[in-house]
Amino acid sequence: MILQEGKGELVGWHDPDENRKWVEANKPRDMTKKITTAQEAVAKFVPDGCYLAMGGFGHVRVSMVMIYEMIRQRRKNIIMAGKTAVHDIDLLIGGSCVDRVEVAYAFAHELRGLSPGGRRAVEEGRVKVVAEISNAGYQWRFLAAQMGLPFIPTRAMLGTDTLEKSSAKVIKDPFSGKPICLLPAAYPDVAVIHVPRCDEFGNCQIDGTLVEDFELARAARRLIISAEEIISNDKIREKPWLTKIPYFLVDAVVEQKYGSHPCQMPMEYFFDEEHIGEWLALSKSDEGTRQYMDKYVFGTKDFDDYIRVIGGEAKMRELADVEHLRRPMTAPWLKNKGGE
Amino acid sequence: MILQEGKGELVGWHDPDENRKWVEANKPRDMTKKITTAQEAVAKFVPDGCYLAMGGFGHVRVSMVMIYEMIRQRRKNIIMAGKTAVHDIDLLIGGSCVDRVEVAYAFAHELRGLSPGGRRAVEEGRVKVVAEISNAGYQWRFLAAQMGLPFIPTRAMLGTDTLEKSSAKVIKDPFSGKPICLLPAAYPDVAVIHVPRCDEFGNCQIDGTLVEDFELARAARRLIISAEEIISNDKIREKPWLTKIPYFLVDAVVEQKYGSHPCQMPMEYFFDEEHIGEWLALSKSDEGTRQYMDKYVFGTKDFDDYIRVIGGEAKMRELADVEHLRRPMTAPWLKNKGGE
Amino acid sequence: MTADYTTNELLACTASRVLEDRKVAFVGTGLPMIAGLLAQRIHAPNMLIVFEAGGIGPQVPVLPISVGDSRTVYRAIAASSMHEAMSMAQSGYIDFGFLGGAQIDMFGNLNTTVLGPHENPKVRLPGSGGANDVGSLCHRSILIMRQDKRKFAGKLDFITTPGYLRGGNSRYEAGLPAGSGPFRVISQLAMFDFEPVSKRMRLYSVHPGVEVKTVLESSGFDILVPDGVPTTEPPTKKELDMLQLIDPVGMVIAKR
Amino acid sequence: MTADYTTNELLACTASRVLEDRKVAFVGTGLPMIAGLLAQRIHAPNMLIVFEAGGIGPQVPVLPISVGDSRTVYRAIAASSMHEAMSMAQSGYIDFGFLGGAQIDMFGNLNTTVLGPHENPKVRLPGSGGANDVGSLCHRSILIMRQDKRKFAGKLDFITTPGYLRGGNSRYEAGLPAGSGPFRVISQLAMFDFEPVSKRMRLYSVHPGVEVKTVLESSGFDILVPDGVPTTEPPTKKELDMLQLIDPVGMVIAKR
Repeated sequence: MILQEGKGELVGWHDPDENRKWVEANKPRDMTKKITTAQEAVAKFVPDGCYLAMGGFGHVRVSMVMIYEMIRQRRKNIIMAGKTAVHDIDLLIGGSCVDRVEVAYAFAHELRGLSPGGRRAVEEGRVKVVAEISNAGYQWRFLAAQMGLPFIPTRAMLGTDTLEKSSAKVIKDPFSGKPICLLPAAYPDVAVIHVPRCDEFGNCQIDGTLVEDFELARAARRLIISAEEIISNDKIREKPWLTKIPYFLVDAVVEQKYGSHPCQMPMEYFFDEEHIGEWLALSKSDEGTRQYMDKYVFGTKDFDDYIRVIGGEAKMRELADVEHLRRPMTAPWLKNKGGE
Repeated sequence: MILQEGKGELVGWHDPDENRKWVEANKPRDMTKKITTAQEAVAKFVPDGCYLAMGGFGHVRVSMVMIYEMIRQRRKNIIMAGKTAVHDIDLLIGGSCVDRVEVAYAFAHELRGLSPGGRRAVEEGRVKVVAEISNAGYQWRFLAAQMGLPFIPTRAMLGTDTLEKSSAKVIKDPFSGKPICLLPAAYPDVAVIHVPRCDEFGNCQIDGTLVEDFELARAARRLIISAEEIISNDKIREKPWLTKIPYFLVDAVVEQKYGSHPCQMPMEYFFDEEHIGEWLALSKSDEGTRQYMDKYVFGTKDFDDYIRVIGGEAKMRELADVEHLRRPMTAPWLKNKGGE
Repeated sequence: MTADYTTNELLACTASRVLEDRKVAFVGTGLPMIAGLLAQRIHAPNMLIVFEAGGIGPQVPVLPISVGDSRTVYRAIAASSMHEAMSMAQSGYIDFGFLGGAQIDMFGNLNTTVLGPHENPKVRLPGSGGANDVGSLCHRSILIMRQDKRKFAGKLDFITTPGYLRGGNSRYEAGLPAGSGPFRVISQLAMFDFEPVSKRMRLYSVHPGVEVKTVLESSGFDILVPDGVPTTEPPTKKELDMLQLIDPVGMVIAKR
Repeated sequence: MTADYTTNELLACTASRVLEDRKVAFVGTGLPMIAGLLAQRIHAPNMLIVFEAGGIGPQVPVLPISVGDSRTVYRAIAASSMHEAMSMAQSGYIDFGFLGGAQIDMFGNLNTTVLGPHENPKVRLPGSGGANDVGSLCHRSILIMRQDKRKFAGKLDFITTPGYLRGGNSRYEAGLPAGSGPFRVISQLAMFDFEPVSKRMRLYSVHPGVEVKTVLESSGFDILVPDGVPTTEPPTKKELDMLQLIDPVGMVIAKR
């Protein structure tokens, strides 16, 4: 009945029974305070060689505070979920933290163009693409994990090399008689999600689109939350329908204002296109990549220090103005666009 | 590879391709005003013999305005989704509208006890149970339909007569090698969901738990919304993350204040336990059932008239006071409880 | 029963003591809800209560009537959906679930669907509701049952909810989650567990004033009896007082 | 190209005219977004725009940079999730989707994954992203491609996104949704459709000033040519003016 089996590496799958046992033994059920620092959260929950997934989408609502800290602590051999992973994976590759990726979308910066650093790493063999998948496929892998299932079906991916290089299988659907693709569940060892606000136990609210963070939060074995702001548990309980991630999924809470810079925090601050542009220019060479890391990562002691270096409150106010349409955006890459 | 096939009737399943074609041809994509009356909505979208699913849960957030109207229009041969269907199905059976049910939970009123009318109808053969399923199973059938899939897996139901009398199948999971239950998608011909507020195009907000209405709204071919209040499209667009049902799923919008009475409208009014008690007492006999229908359904010309008969604004204020904890609840069935 | 407490009080207190702190319990209305609230207030302050319709961790102001009642999200941690609640159970986040039924067999299988043949029922019952899901997916389920020779049945008219199916390894072999299943059965006469290998129901403790013989005679199947069966601890005054606070209108617990 | 309009303006206008009123379009950033907004403002005011990250029906104040950008939910109908957006596509609610790529073949299959062997790539591209999903699940996809002999390739290095696979009925036989698939291909030289039985790419119209011969020579595979191929309507002044309003900073459309 199995019509086809993808040859990609099966990343992050566990037998549902094995994962249930892990959850039972390891997830915190009592409402304890989980506030910690980025340093401690990475030290405790992001080991070398782990399978990592970052929340948000592309350059939107990404926990850059945790990305910089992983580089600062020189993590190695991370397997990255390339679920529209863009700036996060680019920096982790630049910092030599990642050596394997399952790719839905990576090595490019949407409108801004391809990623010089990520591409070079793959083309030189320093980073290996262990499997391909689509965006829908990746988030449905997380849905399967959220639901505690071994797989979830999809009608995408069929007939393509994307499927052939994925870890999915094709069977004949016993209801319609047609071929259908089964996506294996994906349980990241650790996920890091940046949110606008949460309480000290980890109950999170998220404005704007959830992208796939609802499913990812429930799929990940360990979940680190970074938040622009910590609010009281009373505030959470006032509107419980706004809680998108409940505390028992959360292992650590890091308060970090501006923690998504240079990425966008919806309704708070815009992309820092100048900074992203600086990275895109520097990451064209190994030397430039080192310069960037020395200045912004190893040269800063923590994220507050980094924010000071990139321009501090004044810069962040500018980006808030762009986000709130009080000031037009500017970007170095705009120069190269529009013409033909 | 098929290890077991449930012998229950496959209710509401369509081949995903066939359903895609139906959606493409029939669902409204333009934002037209859909405000209509309960009379017209039932006349147009609830034909005899249709497969019907009601939103809400048990006695909570149920579109009673549409239930009464279906009885008033003497609908026949409806197949009901018994997805914790309680007061709605009880009245539809009392009104001789329903003759078949797929049962997750029906014929009982939670703490209030079993349903005299529903039970009698099944035991006398007037209503046929065509399939059994569990609560999780039913809502996941809707999830499969929302996702446009032929089926969705679950680890529940295995090994039981519930599965044997369901329309599910058991296969060997190609990832874990263990048996797994596949639930067929369920596309109700029509669903009716009661919401606190929506705009004239059908964009709906729902406070409190969604139960399975998110999935059901997306699974149903036709969707009738009844709403306590119509708000402006501007209000919807102010907080788009509160939109739980977007307009293009909706075929008709009926504004009806108190439209869930005697069921609870969360955060607005409490169960009318006296009225539910009256129904439970009267529905012990066919004669009593007729009395109830004559007084409250056929004896009222519409739902506003019904609300007048059950005690009008004064009664609804009382129920709002109970809901908001300003007045203790009372209930006839409380007399029989607590003792042993 | 002695004059000191009613059966419902005994059932509520006994069930509540089975619950553990720092765990998650799926509760329905009635006794399970009351047992859960009692546990939170006596020995399990960090236990999380989840309702199948989507209420997670409410601070219930008064007892909910329904699993979907707005009281289940009053000052809750989250007001979510059945999809989320049931997914929590399927993925291993729910430690305890409660079940009841019209019939139970020696392997803890339950019937809440029908008495008599399915096609031509003598009594039509509500069906599974969330029971099959609770019994399939929670790590440990607590079964609260009235006990007599017919309800403790040699053969069920219908297996609505899985216990250990045909005993031994049959539950796991059917594809149900490893290590899950009925944990305790609590009747008005006694508490039971399940023998680890055969998965047959076994006497765990007899309630105060009840003889083992009475327990065994009030069953349609043979119950395993280990040596030295203890007596169930009766409700304490503290528990009984708390029950009055939890259910002041007497939905389940008689007013004193 | 004449001096009257740029290639991007021609592509945007041509793509926008393929879109229909009272339909749903899945759009990415760049040209697809601009084509969608142009269609809404010229001939398809009731077309709904959906973004794969969950933005549904926004009134975008300025062009979004990313599919997940907060501009995609600005005064939107709903700010939802990728699960909802992709489920909409899979269940048949999305009429049009946009695609692009580094290579296309005669059946409309696309490569955005890799040039050279997968294990040892010459050029690593971004991968599928949402492209495979759009190409698999939307009823009709619109492919915007730069055309030359290498990009219009005899054989793809990697099939990232399905077109009609090996032509004929092979797309449906692989399990992809009935009736779905590439609808139009738009290059800087011409527009193409697909012959209904063989599913091979076919010339639909040539852009103003372009000869059919040039189109055919700029392809690595044979393109079907029907009798009497019309000329693509050039952009109108109204469209060109509107494009300036839609993209005032010149993300995609050059400032005039």
